[in-house]
Amino acid sequence: MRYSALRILKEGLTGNKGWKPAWRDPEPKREYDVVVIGGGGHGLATAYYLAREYGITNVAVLEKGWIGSGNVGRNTTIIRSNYLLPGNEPFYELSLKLWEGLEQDLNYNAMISQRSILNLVHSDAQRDAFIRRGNAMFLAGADAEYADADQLRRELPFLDFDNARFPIRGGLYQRRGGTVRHDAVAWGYARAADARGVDIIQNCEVTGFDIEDGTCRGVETTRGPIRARKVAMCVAGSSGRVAALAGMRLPIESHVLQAFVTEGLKPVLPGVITFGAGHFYVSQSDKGGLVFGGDIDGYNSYAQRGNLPVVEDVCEGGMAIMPMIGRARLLRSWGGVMDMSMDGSPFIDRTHIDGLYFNGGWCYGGFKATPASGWCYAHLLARDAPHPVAAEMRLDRFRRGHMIDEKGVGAQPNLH
Amino acid sequence: MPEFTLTAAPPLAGYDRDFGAVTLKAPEHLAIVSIALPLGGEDAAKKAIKAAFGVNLPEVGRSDVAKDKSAALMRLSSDQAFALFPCETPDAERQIAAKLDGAAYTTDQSDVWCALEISGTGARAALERICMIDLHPDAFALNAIARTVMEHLGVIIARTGDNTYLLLSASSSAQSFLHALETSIENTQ
Amino acid sequence: MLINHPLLGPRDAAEFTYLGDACLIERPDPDAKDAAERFLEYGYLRDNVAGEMRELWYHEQGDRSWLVVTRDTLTHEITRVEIARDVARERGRST
Amino acid sequence: MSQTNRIAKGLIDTSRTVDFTFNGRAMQGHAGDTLASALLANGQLLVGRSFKYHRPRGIFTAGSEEPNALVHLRDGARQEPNTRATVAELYDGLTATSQNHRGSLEHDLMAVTDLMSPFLSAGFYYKTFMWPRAFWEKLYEPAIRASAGLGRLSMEDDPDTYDKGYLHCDLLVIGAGPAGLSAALAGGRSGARVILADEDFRMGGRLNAETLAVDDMPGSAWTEAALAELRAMPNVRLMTRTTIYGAYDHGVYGALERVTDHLPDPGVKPRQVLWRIYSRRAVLAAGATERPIAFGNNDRPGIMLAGAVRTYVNRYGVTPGQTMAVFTNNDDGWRTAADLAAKGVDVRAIVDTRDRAAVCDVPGARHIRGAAVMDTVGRKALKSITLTDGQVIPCDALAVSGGWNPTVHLTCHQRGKPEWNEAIDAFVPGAHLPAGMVVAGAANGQLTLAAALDEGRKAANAQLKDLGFTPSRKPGPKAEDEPREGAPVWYVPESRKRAWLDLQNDVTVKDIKQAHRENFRSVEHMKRYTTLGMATDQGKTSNIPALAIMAKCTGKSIPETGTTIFRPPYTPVPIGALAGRARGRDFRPYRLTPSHEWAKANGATFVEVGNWLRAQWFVRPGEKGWRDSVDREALQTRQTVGICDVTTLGKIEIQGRDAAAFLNKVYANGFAKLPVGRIRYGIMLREDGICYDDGTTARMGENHFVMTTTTANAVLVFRRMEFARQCLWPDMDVHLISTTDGWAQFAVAGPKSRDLLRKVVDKEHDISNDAFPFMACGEVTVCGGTPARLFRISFSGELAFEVAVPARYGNDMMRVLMEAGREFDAVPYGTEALGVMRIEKGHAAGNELDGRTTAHNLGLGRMVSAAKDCIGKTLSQRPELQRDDAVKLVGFRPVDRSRNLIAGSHFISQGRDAVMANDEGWMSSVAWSPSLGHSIGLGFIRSGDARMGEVVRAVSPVHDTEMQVEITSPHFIDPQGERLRA
Repeated sequence: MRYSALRILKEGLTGNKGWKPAWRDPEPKREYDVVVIGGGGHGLATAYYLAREYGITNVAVLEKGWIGSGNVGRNTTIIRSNYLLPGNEPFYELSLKLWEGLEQDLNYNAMISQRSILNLVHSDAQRDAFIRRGNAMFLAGADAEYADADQLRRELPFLDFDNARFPIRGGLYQRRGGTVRHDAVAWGYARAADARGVDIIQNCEVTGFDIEDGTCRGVETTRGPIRARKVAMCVAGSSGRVAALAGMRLPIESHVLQAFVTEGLKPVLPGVITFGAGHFYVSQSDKGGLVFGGDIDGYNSYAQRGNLPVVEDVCEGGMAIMPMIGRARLLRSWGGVMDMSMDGSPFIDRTHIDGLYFNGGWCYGGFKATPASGWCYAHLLARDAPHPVAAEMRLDRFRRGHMIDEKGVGAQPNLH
Repeated sequence: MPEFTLTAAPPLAGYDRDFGAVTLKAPEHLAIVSIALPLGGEDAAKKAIKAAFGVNLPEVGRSDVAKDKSAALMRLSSDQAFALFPCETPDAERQIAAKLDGAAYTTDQSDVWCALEISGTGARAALERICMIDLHPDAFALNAIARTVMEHLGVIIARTGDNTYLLLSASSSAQSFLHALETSIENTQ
Repeated sequence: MLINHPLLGPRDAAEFTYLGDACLIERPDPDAKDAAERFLEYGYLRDNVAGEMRELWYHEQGDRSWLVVTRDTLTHEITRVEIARDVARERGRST
Repeated sequence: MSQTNRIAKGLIDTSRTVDFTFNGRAMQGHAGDTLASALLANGQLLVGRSFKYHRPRGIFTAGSEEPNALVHLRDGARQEPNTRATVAELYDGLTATSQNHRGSLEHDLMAVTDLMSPFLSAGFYYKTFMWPRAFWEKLYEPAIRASAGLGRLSMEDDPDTYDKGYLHCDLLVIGAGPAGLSAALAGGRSGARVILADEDFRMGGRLNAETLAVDDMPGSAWTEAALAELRAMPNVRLMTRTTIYGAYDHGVYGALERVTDHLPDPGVKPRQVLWRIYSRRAVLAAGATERPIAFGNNDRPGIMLAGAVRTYVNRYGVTPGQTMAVFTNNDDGWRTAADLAAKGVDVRAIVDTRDRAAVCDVPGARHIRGAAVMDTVGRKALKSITLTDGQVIPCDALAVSGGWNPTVHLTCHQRGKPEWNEAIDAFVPGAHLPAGMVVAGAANGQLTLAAALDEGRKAANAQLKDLGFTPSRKPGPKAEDEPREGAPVWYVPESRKRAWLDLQNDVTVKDIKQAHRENFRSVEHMKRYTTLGMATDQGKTSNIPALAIMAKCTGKSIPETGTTIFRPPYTPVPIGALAGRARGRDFRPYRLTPSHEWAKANGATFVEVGNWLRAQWFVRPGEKGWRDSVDREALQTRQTVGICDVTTLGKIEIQGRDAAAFLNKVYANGFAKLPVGRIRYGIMLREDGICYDDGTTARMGENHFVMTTTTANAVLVFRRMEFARQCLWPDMDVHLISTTDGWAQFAVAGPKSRDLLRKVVDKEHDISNDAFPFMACGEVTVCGGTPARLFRISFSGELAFEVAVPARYGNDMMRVLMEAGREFDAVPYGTEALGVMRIEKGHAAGNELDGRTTAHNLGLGRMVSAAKDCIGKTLSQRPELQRDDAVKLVGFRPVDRSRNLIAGSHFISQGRDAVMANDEGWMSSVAWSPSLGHSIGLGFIRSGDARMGEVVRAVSPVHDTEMQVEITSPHFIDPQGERLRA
């Protein structure tokens, strides 16, 4: 069923009774060409691009709960490609380009809104670092713009320019950055993949791998064994647990990241704003809530909830840069489990087990990566060779000493 | 005569303010010397401390007063303690080192810290705003000490009387800590 | 979160800094033949346990001790707190 | 307007009249009213507009679960959006305005959306607005944003202050209704430290809203007696207006106390206090929330939950209407009718979905059995209801009772799942409660008064026994059990009109059915697709009915269909309160250098460096811009002598028999053989082999070293060294203590530095080049006996010293140094000149030590000792970190000397395109060198050390510019280091 204004009109006039399921609920088949473990944004995007780009449609996406129940269902919805390092920047720029055409491609409005993202700068050293980053973005074909404090004062008069502990000296804009209605990404990919024949199987938990002689031949699930020529893990947040079923140890720790939303408000924020001297970033959703977040809680956790010190730390950052939000009320907070990798960057790679592939380690940056992650993972699965923009996102990079460490804090996941 | 002389000006020198139910003041000439117990030499160090101060090294989280009341000892961790005593000259470390005669490692901490004493019936209510340690007398009795964090600043808090607490915070941020305390007192008056 | 410090009693985790898996105590022998391989594992690979985990916390705003805390990463329940120096000695790190 | 609906005294103080305005209209209420009860008293039933369809809405509840009655409270900078009128305490001069309408509340132009509703069903926006692409951001989205949202922020800085605090208790009792009061009494009597917190400004919960008796007293009177007893106990803290909003790990609860929100003039004291309550145990006695029944047009002003009607009647002496009807599926609804009738309100009908006899006698009311309301009439105020049998009953208010849901929210904050209880057809707390919590009373499914009182006491006593307290033998309060039977009805299927579930987000039964049709069947899909339960009330009245309807669609039971997870906060918490004092300049503490006062008095401009404030430069009269000052400071230092406060560098005293061996472990280069009285520069690696800090360490004695770290890494280095000493080498005798704040340290740099210091350092100390050469250190005295430390080190490349005195003398020491230097034209210099000189000298700093660079990159590869192990050594040997063509730190100068280099430029070889594949490195630091008369830079470029003299492109597309730069040695000044050894 194609969505359009006309269809809405027609259905509206007939009591909205003609709408069809956005995706089917098929019984799992006994065998697939590719089984993708994880019905999150990345898994669904992978299945979609396998079908669309490579014509591989005998694909199942296995989801333990309901699709989109992982981090695509709880994040702060930001898209951007403002990275520094060559191992990252071209990948995220591909992702941003894919976002830009996604809705027409999927026939699903994910409310992609390129409202801009601004990283505030509070010191000369920070300015130098952001100029370096902005230039790196340009070299990779992305956009960047450095704004001085005067320009920001004109554009964002509600920021605290005159009484700040860490005065605002400027900021790096990426005007093409912005926000997306996050759930719609999962649903849009699911619907489009389903339309191309992919089986989306909810309430199907993988409980083991069928590995013979170093080759993965399928998975055990709560709904029975499923054989596959290729098995693709795509379970960021649970990577440690799932990989352990295949006997793998990973350069990843699971950490909890909290995020927050306020009650609905009439429009106050034009785009995404991040504070450079504390842990706070914020945007406003189409419904009017201020969506914001900050640092991870800092300890290993699979608990999908956090603690108060980080809530306070984030709100302190918010009041430090925009004291007009004092009377806006925090409505809801939630915690997501992040695959925090050892250098803060992800992996899209084969494993040492033939037929078993790994996608994970997205830290708290997985949402914006969704299209490119699916795109590159599908490429890897179809061609058995890494996509050029994901060529450095390999599991063996630590052995080689080729870390992709955007923050420069080393092998301590909670600092990334 | 030297061509130049130096005048001491510790932060908050002379600060003394009465808020009603709370008094806040900066004690003057409080010297602080750290005493570290050598690994393997703990017993000898404890003996030397006993000899020097007339009391045993207190347990971690406790303080005690020297037998002749000349100094107080605060045990901050298993291998570290502070000796606090009045001393105007900048040679506090030498005085303690001499007393301990090489049985422990010492450093002068007098200028590292800035002391404030908060007292009065409203002291606990004021501290409740910034101190996460339970200061109820059952939980934080006389002579209890704790090293903790208040308003992002490392603080050593000691209960020195029924309604009196000694607070040590870093001297470079003394003004900010004073501001935090004053705000707490004003908010609870 | 509260961490029941063996010497100081329960203290808010906000006084502590977190490092990670207590396996970080077991720094490999730099002179071992396979030192490069072992340092790679030591530096980069983690069990990332979903359940009871032994981990290192530093009482930075307290007595400056490193602690080994046994905590369940699913429930955050803490069942044991030890002085890391003692654990290090038990693991044969005395020189 | 007069208080036409005020019918009785209730528990308010009718002797005190309170003036307020709503949408500019003057009204009156009484002390003890909420804004909602006062609005009702004034007959103001229409109070707001819904989110999506802009439907007229009235007051639906009497508590914090309110979905409809949201207003702007106060005006100007204090305007607070989305305030629930049902919990806003009335005060003299209160101003409130309604939200979310264009034009007046009565005539909202946006109400047209209601007519479009067939085309705006669940998820419609996912299916359109995609063409043409550019229209989304330019046209559709702005329109959606403007019509969405609810209240308005003032856009002004919040003028109020907030505070935080910490409380500790043995027993935290959450909720001061019957169960909570009973629990608190048990706790208080046992001698335990008890905190009793309630979100209301009047404790008592439903005891104030009902006419039930406790211990033969009216419930409200018993409450007063109980509170009097609790107030007299020193071990009990009563906290009204305090919401426990979150249950966190290990018995920590978040609480919000509203201190001045009910005051006409909030004054200067903190508006609200955010408490973190450390409890050993907690009793959750949060009560229950009434649920509605969905039927056609059930959203009209005048339709209200039945329990809320009782609250208004009994507590506030207000009736929502003059002619009432009651629609119920349970016994409880009957009490609303009885209470209304007892106060003389005309109750026309009691419509009971059950075919059974009257529960009680309600004078004048018709009892209509086995029927239901299926439609209503009255756009801005209810006029009549239509029953399933077709009869129309005129009335201006309708009380609806669909049964009660235990308020289990806090039990879910640690991922506990509620369980379905068949007996009461509701979710009750599940087995996995937050550690230390028990649940009592209605929150635990004990929906009668007697049971709640009893369970409150027993729950508390069980907890107290666990904690070692002896429970009091005093008997608990007694009450009679009231009738409580009911038969669940979620939705009246005969309804032909839209039946609302989520009143705020305008989600109807039809939307749920459509979600089911489109396969959004899991509860979370249903919520997210329809937006049910995502409004400011978080679905407190709508979640369960919606779940029941989805269950019916799927043919599953309610528990099979699932429940939703409640997350903190229980009710919304202002960001200002969560931030507390941390805003403006109080966001973080300041650290001031010892010479701060001197600098302030001598023209310093200050800059934030971490938490430190440092002098950036010192302006002299006539200087037009910062460059004038900085050039002068750097030049003068190189010509004669300059003085800079460098106290901010971390100082760590390292003592112990194994101190030297320990330093050998933590530094990449060797320290074991450093003689006493000498200093060495060292670099530190992380275990992954990357360089992370550098500095000098002086050996003051055989077993005593003084280490300096960079300002930024002082804490990190200390932490890592403690880790090394406790966890890696636990039997080394090493002791660390920071003395950063203890010593005021000054760099005295320049050819005249020794001459200057000779005037300050006491004569008995020989500081000649022979006695005190480059990299010497020692304890000296200055100014006639003041102990000091002297270090002969140089960051500027000049003959230089650093002298440290106890911090108390720091400010005066700066004065003394300047006076002693007057004959040499000594200058104070700030961080900017410091930076210029270090770049001229080619020293790496923070911009170069960015956590990704290795000793190899920095040109210091040979410092990583081959002779010993150190932290980071093994992993620093990995192939990518040792590449010959790795980037190397070198110097740069513009080919056109008149141009200024740009930090952050990237390097591209001649003739190549400026694309990432050709990116060879970056410029890390730049400065204008007054000594050389042109711009210079430090940067990293591939194989840089082998490319001296090569000209490359330095591109900065962010500035839309590029320039030709020449690769040079990073040592622009005195490359042989002759000056610093002079």
